[in-house]
Amino acid sequence: MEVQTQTEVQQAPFVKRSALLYKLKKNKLTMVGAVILGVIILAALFAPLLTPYNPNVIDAANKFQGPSWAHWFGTDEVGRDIFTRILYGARLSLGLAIVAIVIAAIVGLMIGTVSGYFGGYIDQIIMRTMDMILAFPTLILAMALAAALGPSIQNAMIAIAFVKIPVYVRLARSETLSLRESLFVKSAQTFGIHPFRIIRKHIMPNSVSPVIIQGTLDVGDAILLIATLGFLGLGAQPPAPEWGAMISIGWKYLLDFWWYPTFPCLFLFLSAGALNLMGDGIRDVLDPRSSR
Amino acid sequence: PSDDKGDGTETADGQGGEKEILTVAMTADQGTLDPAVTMDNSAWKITYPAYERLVEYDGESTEVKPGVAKDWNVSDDGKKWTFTLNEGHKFSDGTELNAEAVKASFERTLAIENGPAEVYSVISEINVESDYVVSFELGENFPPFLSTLAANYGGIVNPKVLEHEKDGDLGQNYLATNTMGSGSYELTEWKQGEYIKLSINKEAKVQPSIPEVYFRIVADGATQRMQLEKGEIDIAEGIPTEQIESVKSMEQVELLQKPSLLVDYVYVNSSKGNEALKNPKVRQALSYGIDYESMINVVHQGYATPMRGPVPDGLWGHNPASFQYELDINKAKSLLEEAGAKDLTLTLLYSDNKTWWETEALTIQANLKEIGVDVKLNKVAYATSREMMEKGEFDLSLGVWSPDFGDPYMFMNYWYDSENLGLAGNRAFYQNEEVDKLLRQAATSNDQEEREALYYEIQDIVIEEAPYILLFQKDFVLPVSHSVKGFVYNPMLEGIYNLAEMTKQ
Amino acid sequence: MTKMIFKRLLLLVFVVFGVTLITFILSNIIPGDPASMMAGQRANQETLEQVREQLGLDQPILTQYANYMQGLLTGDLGTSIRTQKPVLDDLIIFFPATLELAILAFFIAIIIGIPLGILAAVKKNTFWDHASRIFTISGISTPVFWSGLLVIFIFYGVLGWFPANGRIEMQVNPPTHVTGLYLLDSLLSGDWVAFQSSLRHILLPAIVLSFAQLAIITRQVRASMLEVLEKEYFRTAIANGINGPYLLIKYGLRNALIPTITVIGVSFGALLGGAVVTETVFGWPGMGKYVVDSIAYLDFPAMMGFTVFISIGYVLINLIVDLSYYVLNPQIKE
Amino acid sequence: MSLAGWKGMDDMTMIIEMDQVQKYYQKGKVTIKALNDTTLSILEGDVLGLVGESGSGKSTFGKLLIGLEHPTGGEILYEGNPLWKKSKYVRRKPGELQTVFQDPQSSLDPRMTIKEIILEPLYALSKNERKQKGSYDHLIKLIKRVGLKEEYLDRYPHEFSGGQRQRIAIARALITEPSFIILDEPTSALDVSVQAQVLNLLKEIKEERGLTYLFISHNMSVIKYMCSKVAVLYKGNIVEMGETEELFNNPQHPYTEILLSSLPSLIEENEQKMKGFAETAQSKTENSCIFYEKCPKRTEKCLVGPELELRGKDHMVACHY
Amino acid sequence: MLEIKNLHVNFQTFRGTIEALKNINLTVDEKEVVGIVGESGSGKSITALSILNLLEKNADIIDGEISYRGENLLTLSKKEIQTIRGKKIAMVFQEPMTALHPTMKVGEQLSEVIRRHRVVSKKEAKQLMINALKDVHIHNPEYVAKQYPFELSGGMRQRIVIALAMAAPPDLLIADEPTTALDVTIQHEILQLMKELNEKKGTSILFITHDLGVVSEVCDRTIVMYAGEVIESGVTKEVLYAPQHPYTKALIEALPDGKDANEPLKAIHGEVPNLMERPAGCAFASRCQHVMEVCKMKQPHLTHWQNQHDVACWLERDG
Ligand SMILES: Nc1ncnc2c1ncn2[C@@H]1O[C@H](COP(=O)(O)OP(=O)(O)OP(=O)(O)O)[C@@H](O)[C@H]1O
Ligand SMILES: Nc1ncnc2c1ncn2[C@@H]1O[C@H](COP(=O)(O)OP(=O)(O)OP(=O)(O)O)[C@@H](O)[C@H]1O
Ligand SMILES: [Mg+2]
Ligand SMILES: [Mg+2]
Ligand code: NI
Repeated sequence: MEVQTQTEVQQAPFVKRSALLYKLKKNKLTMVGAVILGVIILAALFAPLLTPYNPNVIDAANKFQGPSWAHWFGTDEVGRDIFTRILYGARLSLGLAIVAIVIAAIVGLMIGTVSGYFGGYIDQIIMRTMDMILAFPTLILAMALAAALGPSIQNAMIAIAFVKIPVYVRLARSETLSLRESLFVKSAQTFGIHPFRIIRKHIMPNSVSPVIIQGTLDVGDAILLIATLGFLGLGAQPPAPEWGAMISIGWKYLLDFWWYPTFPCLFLFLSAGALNLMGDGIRDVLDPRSSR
Repeated sequence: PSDDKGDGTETADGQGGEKEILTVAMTADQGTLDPAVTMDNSAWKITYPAYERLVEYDGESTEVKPGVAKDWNVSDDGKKWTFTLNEGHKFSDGTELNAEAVKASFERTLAIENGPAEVYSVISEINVESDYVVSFELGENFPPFLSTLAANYGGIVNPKVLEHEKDGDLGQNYLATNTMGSGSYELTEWKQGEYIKLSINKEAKVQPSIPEVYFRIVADGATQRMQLEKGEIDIAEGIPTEQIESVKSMEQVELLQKPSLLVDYVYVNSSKGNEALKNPKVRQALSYGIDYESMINVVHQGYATPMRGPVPDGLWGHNPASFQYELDINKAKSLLEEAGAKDLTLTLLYSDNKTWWETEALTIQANLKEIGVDVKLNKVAYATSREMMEKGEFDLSLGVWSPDFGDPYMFMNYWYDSENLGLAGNRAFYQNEEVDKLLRQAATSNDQEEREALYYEIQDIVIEEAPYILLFQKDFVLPVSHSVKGFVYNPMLEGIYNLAEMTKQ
Repeated sequence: MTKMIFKRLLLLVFVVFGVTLITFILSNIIPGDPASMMAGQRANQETLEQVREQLGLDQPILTQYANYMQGLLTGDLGTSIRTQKPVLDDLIIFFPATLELAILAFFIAIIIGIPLGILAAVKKNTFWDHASRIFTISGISTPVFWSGLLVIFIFYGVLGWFPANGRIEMQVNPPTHVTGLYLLDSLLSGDWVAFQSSLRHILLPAIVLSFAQLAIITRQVRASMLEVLEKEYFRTAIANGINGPYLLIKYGLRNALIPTITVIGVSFGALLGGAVVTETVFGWPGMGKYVVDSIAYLDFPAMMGFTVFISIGYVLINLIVDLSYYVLNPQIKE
Repeated sequence: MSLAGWKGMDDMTMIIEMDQVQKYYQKGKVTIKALNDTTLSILEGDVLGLVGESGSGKSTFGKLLIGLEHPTGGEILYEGNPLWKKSKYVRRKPGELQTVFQDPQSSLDPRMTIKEIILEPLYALSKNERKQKGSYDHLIKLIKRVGLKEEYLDRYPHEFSGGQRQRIAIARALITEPSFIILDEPTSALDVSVQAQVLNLLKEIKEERGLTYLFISHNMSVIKYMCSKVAVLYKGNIVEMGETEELFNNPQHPYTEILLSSLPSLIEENEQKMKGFAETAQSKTENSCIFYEKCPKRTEKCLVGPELELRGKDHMVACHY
Repeated sequence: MLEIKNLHVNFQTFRGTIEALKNINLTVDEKEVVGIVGESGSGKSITALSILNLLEKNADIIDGEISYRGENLLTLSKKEIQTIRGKKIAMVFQEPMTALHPTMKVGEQLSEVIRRHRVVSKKEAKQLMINALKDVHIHNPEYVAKQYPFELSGGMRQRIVIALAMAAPPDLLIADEPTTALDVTIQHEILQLMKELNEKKGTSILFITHDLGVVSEVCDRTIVMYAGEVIESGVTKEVLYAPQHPYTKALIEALPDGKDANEPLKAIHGEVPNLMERPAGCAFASRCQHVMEVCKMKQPHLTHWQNQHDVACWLERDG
């Protein structure tokens, strides 16, 4: 065949990307999830317009007010408006948790696929290290990180990402072990493709599904973890509004002032559910077989 | 075994209704129970009824009455205390409690060199004068000595404890989970994390009326509440003040409310913190900046009493005429202005050790904002907060304090003596030579009236200097079932039950 | 295979060594002085020094570590600073309770989660799928303290069907100690009363604890099942007349199980150390509370002992998980 | 054993030399000899046909060459250099050696579009080469030649018929312009017309660039049409090999004879002509001829296995008769 | 026995609708062996899959009827069709590697299918399984039964897939290119086996292949498909030796059998039409050597030509 110098064919053609978008749009549940999450995020961004209260200013005279027109979701133990705190808290809780989990999932996916693909010593070293991370009490790790890096929200995020990594590593690795033996990976090997490209192009896309599922489920957990770290002085310091903290302080009041822990819980549920819907949707879209 | 029919209310671990059993719900399990080791007030509720002391607190007062010792006297220089013992007190295995046993017990405590040994470090020698007379030689005059003997670590341990000695631990390991005393009760079963069971000590001089007492661990306040309502427990220790209202409406439950000696205060770091805090005017301004009334309402739903001077109401040495700061924003502002402290930003250290601290911190933050002081909350892990307190790495810090023995020494000398900087007690890092001098004088006099006068004098000074913001005295609030009678609250023995005198119907 | 197991067990030593070393270093980074926690509320400088010396905290950190490791080799995990008791004794008391709770919770999560996941996959985007999603997501996103308290309120407070607290009725003698797991022990010794009592006590906390795992298992099974359902061999099986549970389990689940088992392995380990909240809410005398208290107290020996326990547990569980890969997919080579 | 006949032509370079190559699979106590003491060479420009019973080790042969399995024993040289060094595969210049797998479906990444799949091997090449060979025109030309269409490029493998997938695999093997291609049943899933198209293409390319093929197939007419030399495998052993003409016209080994006669063809109606295996199977012994079990011509003598020996020009047979 | 009437199948993709099958009509009578040949991608497998209702999820059967012994398979409930699958109608899939459960031993897979369709004990099933493996000429069946699919050669897998389909044995066997991976000797044996099944047990066979040699060997009747349509059908001998449609003719000419190795094979030039935009007229028009004006305008329908021989072509033919 004669050779022509021509522009190289684009690897990620426009068609493919628009196909993904098309599929995402057609997936109703994904859209439901996206809308719920979008509303929460928008509400968080425009919180000052939506509520007349300041999330941090206390109003002792109005503590433990039940839901009413003035306070939709009631007030807390120092009289702050819970609705307001939920909206402002979304910025912190949801944002931090999602970023932490995304970091953990991406790093975990990379480490896990590499570990599973190469096997041998690399695998042993990586996996035993993961065993170690898993075996640590999260609290010790967080406290130590706080001490070493200094307490800040970013560090809380790093701490959470760090302790969450091993799960993703193990998940990605388990899939990789099977994929490594599949003929299409083997055939890529026979072409002489660089192992990292094989991992990136063949292993990762095919092992990402359980990672996505786990990731969307982990966000709720991460929000609660942020709260735990907050209590230990790592992470958001009071009075910053934060869902996890609202829930873990508020739960003691469940029997008397049910609205206090319940509404933050409800928002946690809504966001976790929305993320999960989106996660399932993304899984579907990435699977070329489910074309509708 | 109880019946397991599953027919509703009574099937749950129901022994609350039974006459022979008293059930107390406590929020956490105990650590070691060795009186020579533990400094933890909550362990006392188990050990206090299991051991006897030379002297005991008298009813509701913080004064002492005879215990094992029927009388005592002190030498003029205050350095020699001699006790004459009652005969017939026996340990649970029948061993007699005599002067030898008292000597052995205290020597053991001193040898173990733990917290309690420090309290008794003034003791230089213990002598058995006769079978029932024992004397203590002190290294220096220490008037509160008598009071310390009524505390938990004054509990007299059976000398046979040494039979359980392992690796030279003087029986510490054994006593950690067992009792060997002459009190009315002895520990008969301890299921870690679940409950501790006390049964009557057959050899005890006073035979109580309730045969078995269970201390159940129910960490969750709401659960305690439900259990109390169902009569499954008789006394609920762990119901937070926010939930107390609902207990009031329970028919079969009585709510005890007494002022306690637990003081809630803010350390204002007077020498190691923010420069501005070195100026007494700034500290006064802070004290003027707090809305005490609303603080009590917000933080404890009103279950607390405002302070008057550092010595709490209920302890001798308390001066009802002391000055107490009140909210006065203008005054505070002008004081700050005088001191030239503008745009003051202070950190407020606290941890999650006390559940109400968060609310308290928020309230202080809001209050001080009114007088133009910016407060940055710094919440850390408890252990970290202790280290920071020891080192003085804070501007303001939340804290609570309660006395180990019934003497104003517990407040005055600990809080204000510059020898005790840091965790030891002077957590405001307050240094005043005159105060030091007066404090030491008060600590070495044996004349209570003279001491009281000295403490009054010192109180006036330190109230003026304001190294601590004195917030309130927390009330002791305890829901007790109507079926339980005879409980007497002694502020020195908070969380401890006079089980020997209590009855159940 | 045996060789591999052996190798992994050897590496266990390495892991334990590493974990303890890092815990040791980390816990020394954490500001706070265990002596200050132990010496009592108002310890002065002198007492602190004394206590430090007693605990050996005045020695260089490496010496401390060496001493610790020396003890470890002889099975001595040191003495807890907080409880003043040998750490091993404490853990032996608390571990079985946590283990029992975790195992039952897992049992529940698996029994419900796997069929639910299969159902959701087979009936994708139908009522069943959505119902299972709402159920599982609410399980994972309602924190245990919330759901736990609610469950106690309903089943103890209102209905009175179950006890709120503890492991067994105080008047019921626990079964003869064999494994430390009451349910198992009472069955072994034929102690029906103890069995009933402990079952009634464990059920609520186990169910609440299983919620989070349930969600993870269900969602993972669903996702992997969807993948398998599209496979050609699955279609072949249908064409050959295979149907019903056999088809779904042997042809479907079996090949969907690897990621599920992986998350189960990881979270089972996490459960052992992380059931703190459940244990607190239900007054369950387990290890979780012990550890959190120890950490708050900077009780190094207790923290270390716990870490050693957990790391051994993790390595063993993950070893089993890894071995299961070879069974589930014989093509995977060692 | 002598390789004289095969090594004779000094003027031609040897691409592959195999010496006593074995591949055993161990499963528990049983050893499967997928390939047994195989010795042969492939000359540049050859099209070596590999035929034989199903399960006789043909695919294994190919796998050894591309590094998917490592030999249990023996040596394989590629252009004079050993392919395997201490059970580590030494990769040749990327893109030089390509394969079309027997199982096209599972050799295609289900999450890649056809375009990505076909271009994938280029990523082993230098950037320049990739630009050249991956140009759009080049790609389109190639897929047209294997009978695919431009609009297929954005589809995923599962959207194709078996034959279409096979053609994708072929296109993928051709994109790097390799010099040696292992084709494992490349046309078995193709209909005759496309088969013709693909065979023509393979032939053309070979002519154009002097390629070498290892052509595994069971379709004797295809082998006859495509190959210059043929080796017949039976249970992991080469029982006969030689020039195609010679072998087809003058089969020496009874198994080859059976193979050739059982060809279903609609040109000649040959049902009756077909030669069969022995009526009764005889279990073979350790040393016996590999075909002893089913050989219609077996005798006592065959209980001691024959060696591969030269019969006529370049024609080797392992049979006593 | 099996009658497909007017079957239309579309695939929905986000690029558009692919008309994969258009107006398929075919019948298989009792005890008959019918072959389907045709270009790759012409819809042979899709036809087979529609019979058992096993099409991919993005497929729509928009029209038509598939009746098996009078029952319309397309309207059956999931449960009802499942009783037919494997037992009454079984199928050999085209790609043997992916058609087998990758992590189950092949013997186990086979015995389970046997147990599904015959009332036998586990032990008997195992024996039957060994016999079935022997039937498809697996040497050493006891051993192979314990292997996983990835440990087998392509041909062995294919034979296992065949054994699976014949386990019942079914009344109708749909074999989608069942012998592609087999060497000629074994292919011959397998074909014999199928013939035997057909003759002794009366199993009808729908045999999909592109190997015209095989068709001539086993099929009673042959159907030729092109671009999702049937373009010629009739008794095998007639279709192969007297092909009427230009496409059939071209197919036969493309065979390499006996061709000179130096001459290129006669492939059909041009390409299959895009199934998303079918041409108005005959689908083969663009590649046909005898194309006429009418071919481009109007689609020819399958019309009877002579004794059972139907053709869809506008060309004049005698008879
Ligand atoms: N899931 C799908 N989505 C879109 N198009 C599909 C799908 N499955 C098959 N097709 C298309 O349908 C057409 C018919 O496919 P089919 O598998 O029936 O071909 P075939 O006649 O069996 O060919 P071969 O002989 O190559 O196996 C092909 O053009 C194919 O691309
Ligand atoms: N991974 C493996 N483990 C065990 N045995 C194997 C493995 N791979 C192949 N075999 C065995 O090796 C032998 C040769 O297999 P191979 O795939 O080379 O056959 P083949 O000649 O290509 O046959 P076909 O024409 O059927 O594809 C077979 O008996 C097979 O069972
Ligand atoms: Mg093969
Ligand atoms: Mg097909
Ligand atoms: Ni030789």
